[in-house]
Amino acid sequence: MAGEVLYWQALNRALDAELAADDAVFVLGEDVGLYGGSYRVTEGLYARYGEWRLRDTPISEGGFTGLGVGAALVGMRPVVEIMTINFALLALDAIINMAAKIPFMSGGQFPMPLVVRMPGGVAKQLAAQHSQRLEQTLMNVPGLRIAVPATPQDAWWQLRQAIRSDEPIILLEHELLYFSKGPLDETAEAPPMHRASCRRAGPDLTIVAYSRMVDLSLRAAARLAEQGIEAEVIDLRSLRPVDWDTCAESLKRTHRLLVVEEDSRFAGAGAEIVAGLTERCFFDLDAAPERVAGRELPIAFNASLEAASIPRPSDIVAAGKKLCAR
Amino acid sequence: MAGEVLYWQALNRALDAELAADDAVFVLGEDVGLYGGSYRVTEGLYARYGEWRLRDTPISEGGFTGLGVGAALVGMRPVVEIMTINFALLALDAIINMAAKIPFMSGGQFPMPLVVRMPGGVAKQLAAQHSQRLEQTLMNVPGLRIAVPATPQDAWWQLRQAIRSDEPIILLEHELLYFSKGPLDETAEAPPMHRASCRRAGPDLTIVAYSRMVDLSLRAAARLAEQGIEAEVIDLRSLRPVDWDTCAESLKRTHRLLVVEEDSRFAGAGAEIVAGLTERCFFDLDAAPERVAGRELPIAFNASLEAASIPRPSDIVAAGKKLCAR
Amino acid sequence: MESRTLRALLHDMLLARAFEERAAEEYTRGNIAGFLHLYPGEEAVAVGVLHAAEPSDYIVSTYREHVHALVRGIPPGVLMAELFGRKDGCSGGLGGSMHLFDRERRFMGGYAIVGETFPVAAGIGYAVAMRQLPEAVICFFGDGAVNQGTFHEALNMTALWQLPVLFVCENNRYQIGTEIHRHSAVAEVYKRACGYRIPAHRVDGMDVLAVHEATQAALAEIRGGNGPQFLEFETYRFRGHSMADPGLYRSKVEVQSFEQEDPITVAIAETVPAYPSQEQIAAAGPDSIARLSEHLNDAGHLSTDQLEAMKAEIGRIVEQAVEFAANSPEPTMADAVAALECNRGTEVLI
Amino acid sequence: MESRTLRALLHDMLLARAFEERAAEEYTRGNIAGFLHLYPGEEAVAVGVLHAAEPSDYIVSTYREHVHALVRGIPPGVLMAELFGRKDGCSGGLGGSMHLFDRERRFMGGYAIVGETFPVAAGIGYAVAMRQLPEAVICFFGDGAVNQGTFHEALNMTALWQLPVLFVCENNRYQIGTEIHRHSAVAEVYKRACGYRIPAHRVDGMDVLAVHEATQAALAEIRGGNGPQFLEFETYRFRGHSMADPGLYRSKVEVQSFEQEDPITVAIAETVPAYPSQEQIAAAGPDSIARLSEHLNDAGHLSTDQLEAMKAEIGRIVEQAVEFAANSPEPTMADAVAALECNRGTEVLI
Ligand SMILES: Cc1ncc(C[n+]2csc(CCOP(=O)(O)OP(=O)(O)O)c2C)c(N)n1
Ligand SMILES: Cc1ncc(C[n+]2csc(CCOP(=O)(O)OP(=O)(O)O)c2C)c(N)n1
Ligand SMILES: [Mg+2]
Ligand SMILES: [Mg+2]
Repeated sequence: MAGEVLYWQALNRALDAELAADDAVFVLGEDVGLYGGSYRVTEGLYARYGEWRLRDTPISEGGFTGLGVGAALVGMRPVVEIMTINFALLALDAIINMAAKIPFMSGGQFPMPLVVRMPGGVAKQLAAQHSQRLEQTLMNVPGLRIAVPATPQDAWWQLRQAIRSDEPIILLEHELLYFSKGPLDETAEAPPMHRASCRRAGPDLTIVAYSRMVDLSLRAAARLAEQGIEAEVIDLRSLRPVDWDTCAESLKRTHRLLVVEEDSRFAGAGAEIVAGLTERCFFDLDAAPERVAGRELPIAFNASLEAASIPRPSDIVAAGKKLCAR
Repeated sequence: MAGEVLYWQALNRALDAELAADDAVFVLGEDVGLYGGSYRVTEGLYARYGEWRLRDTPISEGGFTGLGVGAALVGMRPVVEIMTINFALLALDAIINMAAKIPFMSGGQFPMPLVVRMPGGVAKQLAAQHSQRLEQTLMNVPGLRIAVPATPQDAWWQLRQAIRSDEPIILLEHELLYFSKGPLDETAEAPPMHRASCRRAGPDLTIVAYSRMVDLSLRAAARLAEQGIEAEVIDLRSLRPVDWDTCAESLKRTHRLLVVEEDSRFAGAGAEIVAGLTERCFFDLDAAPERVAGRELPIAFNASLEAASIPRPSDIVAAGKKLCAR
Repeated sequence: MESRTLRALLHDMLLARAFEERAAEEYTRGNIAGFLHLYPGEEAVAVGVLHAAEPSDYIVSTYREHVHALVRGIPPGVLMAELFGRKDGCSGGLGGSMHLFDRERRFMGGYAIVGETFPVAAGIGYAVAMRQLPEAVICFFGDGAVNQGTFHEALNMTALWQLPVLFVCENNRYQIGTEIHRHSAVAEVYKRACGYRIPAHRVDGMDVLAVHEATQAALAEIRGGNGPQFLEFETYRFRGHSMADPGLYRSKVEVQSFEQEDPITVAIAETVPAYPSQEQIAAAGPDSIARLSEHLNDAGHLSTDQLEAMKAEIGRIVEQAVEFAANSPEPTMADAVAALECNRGTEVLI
Repeated sequence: MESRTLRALLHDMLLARAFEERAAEEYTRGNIAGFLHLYPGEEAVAVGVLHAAEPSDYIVSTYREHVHALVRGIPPGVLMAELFGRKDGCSGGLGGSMHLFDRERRFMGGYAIVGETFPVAAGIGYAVAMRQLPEAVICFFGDGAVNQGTFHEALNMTALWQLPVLFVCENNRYQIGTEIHRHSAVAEVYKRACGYRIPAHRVDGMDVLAVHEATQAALAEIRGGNGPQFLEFETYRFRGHSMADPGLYRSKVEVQSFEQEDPITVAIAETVPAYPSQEQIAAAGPDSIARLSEHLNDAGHLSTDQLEAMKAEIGRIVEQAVEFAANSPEPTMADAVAALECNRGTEVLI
């Protein structure tokens, strides 16, 4: 039943399934149609569904994201692709001031079945303006949901859940995950969208991560294990809401918290994870929580500096050891 | 020497002083000229300095903030007024992807003497789209500085420091503070821009706040004192960088941390304050840190709901008591 | 034009004026707070445009939208309740004056961030075009809004994809305190549409009949499948930008000269042939009053008595609206949470 | 036009082509990574425009800006070092291919978010206008960029305040894979400027002399204090959008037909009268070679030998550039921090 697919293929199949299931679904964004998407996510769909369902847009991020909001108001289920999250700064008014607020400020008259997908994160030498991470900006917005699939299976599940939901949902994909492979079982039942997943069990330390940092954390955990430290690795899967229970339950056992995020540390997503868990689990903790995070720098073009600006498995290993030494 | 002035007047005098001192300084924004600014901050300056120095702009937030960036590249010292922070969502690309990154990505060739002033926060029934708070979005941007003056004196100091600095600096003003009064000594020497200020001393509890929440915290502290709890109140004054030392030093004495912010709690500015201080002061803390923050809701138009959506002094008192009871 | 239609236009303009003036009073009394942007002077636009629309059309508006909502048929009491922030308001008291919504009447919201109306209208238009329905989207905005990037982006997309959107510029010549020549390189707003090949016309926005006619023609084009249309209506607001604005940036002469073109005076002249102003009556003296009343008798449409009756009835409507608002309860925090979660379905999300 | 000028134009076009083709090779070798947007096919625009500019003018460009930087005078080695991410690059290896900066040459940056160039150029223009200097700002952008809101906002402001900005649209008819008729309601880009009363012209961007002439005329207007100007150059890129793009969305016929208009071939024909192509020489056979060489002898400007010498010299320049880049050290983390803090003065901030 479960074959191996690439992450982008899982997204592609999810779109295909939903486009086929409901003709209120349409996809819009730059080069999502004829070109098939800059990361191939919409490959083949233009031919199958035509230009009204796979709409190539001009370079007008604010405009076409707002267009998605308008279409959602009348019952369409738009899936907006912002080519990369770097351009989402131009669309934040549509996302924050419109999509997230209309259901509320209309007194509950207008649901908002809008999905905004965007790849982000630090990829390979894309330089300062193309290595953006905005999770903390979006996390602070009541009315939004944020999913951060780290595997093809989650990409498939969460994109389909997002399209079927009447809430405005942001899907943060990672540019370096598109060509990663993993099993996909299309018939398996999806867990709740916001449910965190324990990717590795261990009694000594809880590592909380999301998106691409999950894989790095697992690699670090394997190395820590060689040194006698068994870390639990939790993949958050959702950044709003956060599944506090799964994390807290783990901390009850490990007493040590390490949060790993690619975002720069100060006021990044990890700040809320640390604060929220400290508030909840203060007396379970045997040591101060730690964050391994990006540096307080824009991302340099130079490859070595780029690599040194975001967490590497060795950084996670070092932090884990330090934390367990306390 | 020190007279009492309104907060907007302090800003007005600061602008006047800097416009007079350096003809590279100019102010731009909607209705900053002829109209004198929607909160009177630029009153009288148009007549004094003319239209090139006080530039009324079209409604083009992205465009005119970017124009400020361009002017700063060639040595001007633009002071952009975004009429309210709610419209800053349209200007974030200019602030985050341009102003904050150009000094870095030009390899240090171009300083960025840009100031962006904006009033924000929850005022009086301005409803969901006009009650925005974006501090956490801006806090996560390496290369920016954020000042949050809570008094006329700080408004005067920090705006002048911002204009004289070659770094891109955001001044977050609060709509409800414009008509608050306080002493202003124009000749007093300014403390470092990022230095936090202890507004009230007390051994039992450290309350960390900023902007309008400082005043609420002081009111709460007075009520707590009646109940035998002496709280220390720290006004952060700067959100990037945060003056950790002043806060940590206080926690060493009080062992209890309460963070008060108007922003909605989840991933708000307070998350970093809690996380950063927990990491630094874990073993000084006798209880889990607490946040008193805005609710996870857009701001309702209805006055009672609006008031109940953000911290009130009574909420701070309750949290302080709970925290000290542990 | 039929008598009935003419009377309906006049009625709605008078109601609009009375509603807004009463809202101003209620603001002064403290029953309404926040930003309050009023419409007096511009009534001919909302009334002329919306009387040309079908119930199946969609309306998208700004923060200066009470009258659009009123003319679209939201009951005055429900509207006033929203301005009061009460539960029976059209947005449950959560949206307020700047965020009026009514799903049933396809009133798709008042938006308070200048420029948001454009992409919202384009999106609704996209849905209509995709489903090939005979509906149109009417998008209201001011002269100041046309300098926002979203204006440009939405005009391009609607023209490119031939979406059924009618762009309605209420050009009152001011962006708060900034006069149009100080905010736009081209003060003839309709000329902006040429860069997108969207048919555009400039029309006297103080003349309700001209507004109505131009709108009918534009909507007919749209329903014919010819893509977007653009209308610029030249109008004027008699009051400040909002209740907080003393309007010091406009000369008295300017304001007065526009007041002489008050669309309601103009509409009354149209509807009540030879209806004399109080000044005319006074100036003419008793003899000519007799003469003038003859004109009223040949009238076509409405006698002075009927007009007075209409005004009286409107007075009652507005009074009742205020009463309804004042008696409506406040929304609770549970209402607020329910509104936010209105879209939380049964899907496996949480 | 003078021989010397003609030769200089040809030289820079050939250098540009050689530099970019070499960059492509170095990318394939792994010496350059990230997005790499190349310019072949469009050389006539950068060369024609920038040869008309003064050193005191400012240049603002996009991510497809290597050739703008090169023609502006950034040494090829320094440029190549930036593409390699090295310390001696014009942005210290921190900016990369899409973010070239050179304060001394008033090269005000390559911007990678489409639409950023417009307000940056407007801001520099504002400073120039305020100081009443005889300088101009040249703002490059593509056909796809004109649908971004900032385009509209900046055009309005520059026209409103009469700022000295020359808008240069490199219309290569594609926004990555989306052809202009599928992204713009009006495919004649220069017509967009009419909505702001900005003088605008469309020019053959494959003809370096036409580009040069149009630019001179536009800059003269700007220096005359007449506000912004707009030029649309019709051009074509021979390669994919970036090195990652196979360009499957364009037909072979289309690409070939544009290759026949290669601005470099065209420029060579102009500079070296009757200079035969290799095919012509082959086709003509030995006899006609003799005949053709007569043409070369009457030449005006450049003999075939001289052309070959020029090409050889360019080959050496590019070779040296690569060598310089390869030998340049990597920037350190301390360099990165210093760059970020370049603006940390002595003020009392921290
Ligand atoms: C993006 C944005 N910028 C600024 C404002 C503040 N503002 C509210 S109304 C207004 C003027 C709008 O003028 P116009 O579009 O002509 O409409 P009018 O008020 O004249 O009806 C401004 C600047 C806003 N609401 N949104
Ligand atoms: C705001 C934004 N949206 C999307 C992109 C991705 N992108 C990079 S180049 C490009 C096409 C630009 O086309 P055009 O302006 O015609 O310039 P050309 O590449 O043809 O020179 C796109 C969509 C971007 N960099 N910035
Ligand atoms: Mg107006
Ligand atoms: Mg192009």
